[in-house]
Amino acid sequence: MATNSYTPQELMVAVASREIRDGDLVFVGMRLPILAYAVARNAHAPSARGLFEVGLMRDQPAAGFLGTMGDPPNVAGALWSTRMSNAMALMAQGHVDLGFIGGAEVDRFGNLNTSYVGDPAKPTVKLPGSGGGADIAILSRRWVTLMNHERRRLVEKVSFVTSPGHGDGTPGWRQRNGLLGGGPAAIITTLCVLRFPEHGGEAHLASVHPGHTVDEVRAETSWDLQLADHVAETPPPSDSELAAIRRFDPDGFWTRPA
Amino acid sequence: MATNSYTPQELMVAVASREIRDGDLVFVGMRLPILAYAVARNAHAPSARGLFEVGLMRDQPAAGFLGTMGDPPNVAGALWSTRMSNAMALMAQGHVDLGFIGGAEVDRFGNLNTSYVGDPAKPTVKLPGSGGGADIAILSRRWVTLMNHERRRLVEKVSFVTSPGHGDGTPGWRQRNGLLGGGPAAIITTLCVLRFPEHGGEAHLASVHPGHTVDEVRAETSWDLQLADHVAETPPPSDSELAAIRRFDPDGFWTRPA
Amino acid sequence: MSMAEAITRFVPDGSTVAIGTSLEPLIPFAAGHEIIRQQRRDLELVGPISDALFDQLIGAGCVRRVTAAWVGNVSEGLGHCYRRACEQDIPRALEVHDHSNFSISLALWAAAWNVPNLPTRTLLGSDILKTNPNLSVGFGLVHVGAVRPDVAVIHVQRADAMGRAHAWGPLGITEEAGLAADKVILTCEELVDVDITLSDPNRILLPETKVVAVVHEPGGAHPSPVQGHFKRDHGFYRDYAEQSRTAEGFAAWLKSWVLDVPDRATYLKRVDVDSLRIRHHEYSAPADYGDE
Amino acid sequence: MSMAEAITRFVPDGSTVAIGTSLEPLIPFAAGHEIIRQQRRDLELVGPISDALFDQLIGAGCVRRVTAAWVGNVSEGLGHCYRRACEQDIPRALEVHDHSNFSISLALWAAAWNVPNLPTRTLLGSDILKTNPNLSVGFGLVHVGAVRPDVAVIHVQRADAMGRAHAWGPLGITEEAGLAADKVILTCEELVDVDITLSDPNRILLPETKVVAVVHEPGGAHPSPVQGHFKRDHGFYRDYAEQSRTAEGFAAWLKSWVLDVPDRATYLKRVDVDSLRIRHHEYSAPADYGDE
Repeated sequence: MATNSYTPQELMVAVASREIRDGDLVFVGMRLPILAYAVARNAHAPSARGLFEVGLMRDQPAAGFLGTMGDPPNVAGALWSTRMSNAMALMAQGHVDLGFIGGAEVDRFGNLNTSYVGDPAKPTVKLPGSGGGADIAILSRRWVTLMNHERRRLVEKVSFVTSPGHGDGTPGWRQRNGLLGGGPAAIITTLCVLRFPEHGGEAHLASVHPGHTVDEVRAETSWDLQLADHVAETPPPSDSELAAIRRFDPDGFWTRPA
Repeated sequence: MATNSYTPQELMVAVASREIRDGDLVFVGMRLPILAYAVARNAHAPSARGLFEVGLMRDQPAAGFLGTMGDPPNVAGALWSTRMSNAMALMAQGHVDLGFIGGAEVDRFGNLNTSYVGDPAKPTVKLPGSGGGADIAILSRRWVTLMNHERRRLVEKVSFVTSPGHGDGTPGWRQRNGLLGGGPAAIITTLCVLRFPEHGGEAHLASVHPGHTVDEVRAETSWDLQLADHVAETPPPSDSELAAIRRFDPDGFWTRPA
Repeated sequence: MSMAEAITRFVPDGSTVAIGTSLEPLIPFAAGHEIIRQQRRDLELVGPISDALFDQLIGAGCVRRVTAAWVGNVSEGLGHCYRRACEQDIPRALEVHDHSNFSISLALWAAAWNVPNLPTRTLLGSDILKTNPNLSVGFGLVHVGAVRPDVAVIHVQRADAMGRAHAWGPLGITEEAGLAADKVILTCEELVDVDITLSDPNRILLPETKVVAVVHEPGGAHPSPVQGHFKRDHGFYRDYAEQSRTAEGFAAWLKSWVLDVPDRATYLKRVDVDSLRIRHHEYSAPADYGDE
Repeated sequence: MSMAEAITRFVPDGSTVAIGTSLEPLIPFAAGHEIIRQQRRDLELVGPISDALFDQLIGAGCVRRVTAAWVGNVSEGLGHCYRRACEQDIPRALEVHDHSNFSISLALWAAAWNVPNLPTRTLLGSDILKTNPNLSVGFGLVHVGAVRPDVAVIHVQRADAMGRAHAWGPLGITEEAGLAADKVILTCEELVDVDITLSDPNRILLPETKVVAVVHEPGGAHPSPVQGHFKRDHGFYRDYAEQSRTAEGFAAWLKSWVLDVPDRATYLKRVDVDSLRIRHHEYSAPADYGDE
């Protein structure tokens, strides 16, 4: 399989999977993160475990395709099928090493909006809301966002902070405001990977995906994007990563263009 | 079976069982109340249900002898086997019609002590503590105490209020202090039945058990006991009540003198 | 009890209704459709995330307020009826009490334990605190106000006629919703004998004293999955998302799948049930409740 | 892992230990006796009611503080060692943090959810508020301070070697104790294959990520009952109550039943296990976890 034959979503899944460290307890969100967990578990993180807010813990990825985290293959063979509040208890205790959150809008400090575009009292777009996003953002040790890279999504100021990132970007903002976890570590987009300094602050461009350029990324970002000292090219999905992605999403439900 | 051939404990169980109304959800305590529930369920309260703080709900009394509410016969055929906090949730919502609490010391307002005789910092007697007693006293709609009638138990002032009754006896004491349920309705002793006015206050002697006298009751009570307008004789256990008691306590574990 | 009777008797106009409390599985769609057919109005819907059912009830004009963490279509994205209601007051204005998944669970636990609120650290720093009047901040914690449903509608794998339900798979916020609610309506795949339910009291979901109706409604959760019975009908969710993009499209969908459908049995005749049915059985190891 | 190793590694001096969390059933007596044999000191014991086990640990001098709702002997009454410790500082002074059953549950839920306290209406009007410094009153509610055990010791019917436990019968405060604790030691009647535990993930008691040791210890709960395995040994509780009335009597009991007993297998040889064993099996109806 040639390495150039992958979709942007397949690349995002591969990049997201590399954020999972062996032994991590991962709070797995819907869509691409489910695949990222499966890929990591089959590669470099064989002792990772996944925690799903619906009320599940797993080691092995589900054998069958998942349209949602509550689909029957995700339950069969689970290590724990329980109440949501029990999964949240583990996260509130700091036991979740990594969470994934999808976002509609994000700002330079990683604050995410999945609730309202415009005035919440009369929004121009009503988005679905937090789900577990705010919980992951506030309680997990570190988290990563996946989103399409568009100017209207990477914005100077989000209309509504559903899931707080590094707040106003000042040092210690999260601790001062009582947020428990370390906040966003990276934003994985269709064009690039943005990373945050370890103790919070502003995102910087860490790597650009193959076939894209720094200028293109900046053009599609509403704020004046900071660059890392050395902006790398994002390593493309390996053959084994692609094979795993296609095993868990055989029809390309999540990873092929509509 | 002759009506005079019963023990004081058998009489107390029979009297306690009559406090259970048909359809009641009863928070069943240990010892005699377990038998009282079984007797009532087999007689005048066929649709009562029992809730046990260990985490059980039942309709039928357990088929086998119970040394504790957690014994296997109480689990087999239960309507719900769950966590204690779920049973407490029902009581906190006002769904428990009647609770039973055993006491070591009680005062004229029904305040119960099961914690310390003397100074709690250096008690002369350390009693086992509340268990669910304080919860029943504060949260159930009405409750009843069973105890041996001795001067050292029916006291002018309890050393420690484990399970609050009608407090200082002033009208509205419970409501003013945020207690949810209606408080103690009766004290069933080895000699008599004391009852409280419907909206709280001081206990009065409602009936004296067969073979005992008002004077004897007063002599064994530390405070100046109020009498009902008409002090009745406590109806003895009926033959069917006795048969039920002996069916559920075949060896007299709870109801025969040691 | 029939679904029609259960909704008629126990879900009056203005009710606060918890429904779809296990997140993606076990969503009581049949009950929701009956609520729509009976033209209930001014409901407050309570749930964690809602996978299309809230969207349908909103589009049908039944809903005054949503108290939830997420409303949309889990595999497809946005809820178009939810958007139209919030953005354009179509078919009517909608009040939204935003939550996160954790905070809606705590709101129900507060009601279950009968306290005015429960504290948490989640939502600190989130604008959700600004839009939901039942959330407040004090002493460095968020205080989540109790949410007490008038009724919780819960779909389960099996129940007996006395109201003892067995459900398995992830349970989301079902237990706290049932305990917090004044009344519970159970809808079930299988109506079973008491011997089955009482053989495993630890699997009994809720106290029967909360249950006011048991409705035998096989397939009542379609298109959501039911462990051991049905897979999720992803295509149905996709079609719904496409057709509900416009108000006219939604109206046509609603007429076709709800208003012109007298009951669930008729509805299921139009679904490819065979392709969704789970045929490979995997039974749990028994627990021994022996007592003597 | 052997019981001796589990206690050596995970219950150091000074630990806060939740044990006996299902009230009367499933009390980990074997673990408690090993704690005594290893002469642990300065423990804080956490539980709802304790049916004789706390009394034994207190009498053996292991305990600095008790955080519980009730300490005694459920069928016999008072705990004589508990009395001697509180009344006469024998064998040492004991600190008591009084609770009710509901409030100790809430204290553990507070720790499980990582909040400083949870509110409740129970204990209003009770002098328990005066003796326990972790309880406070404000805004008309009692605020129950979090209690976080270092370790919870939990006896179950079966577990696999990876730490997935199945327990049934009433569970008291076991779930919140396990979730609140930093570490969980499981002791089990049966050590089973992973296929058994994973066949029923809803019956898995706790996340394996909390479990640090699984000890196969059949009969490890004697004299307390274990649904499907053992009846309660009422006579053993009676004998213990009688013999522990005096400090000398307790010392003799302890020597005979704990200190001179190397392990549980030896202990059980002295018990009439046959008369206690449950022989009439009643199996739960299976749940179908099929997914395709």
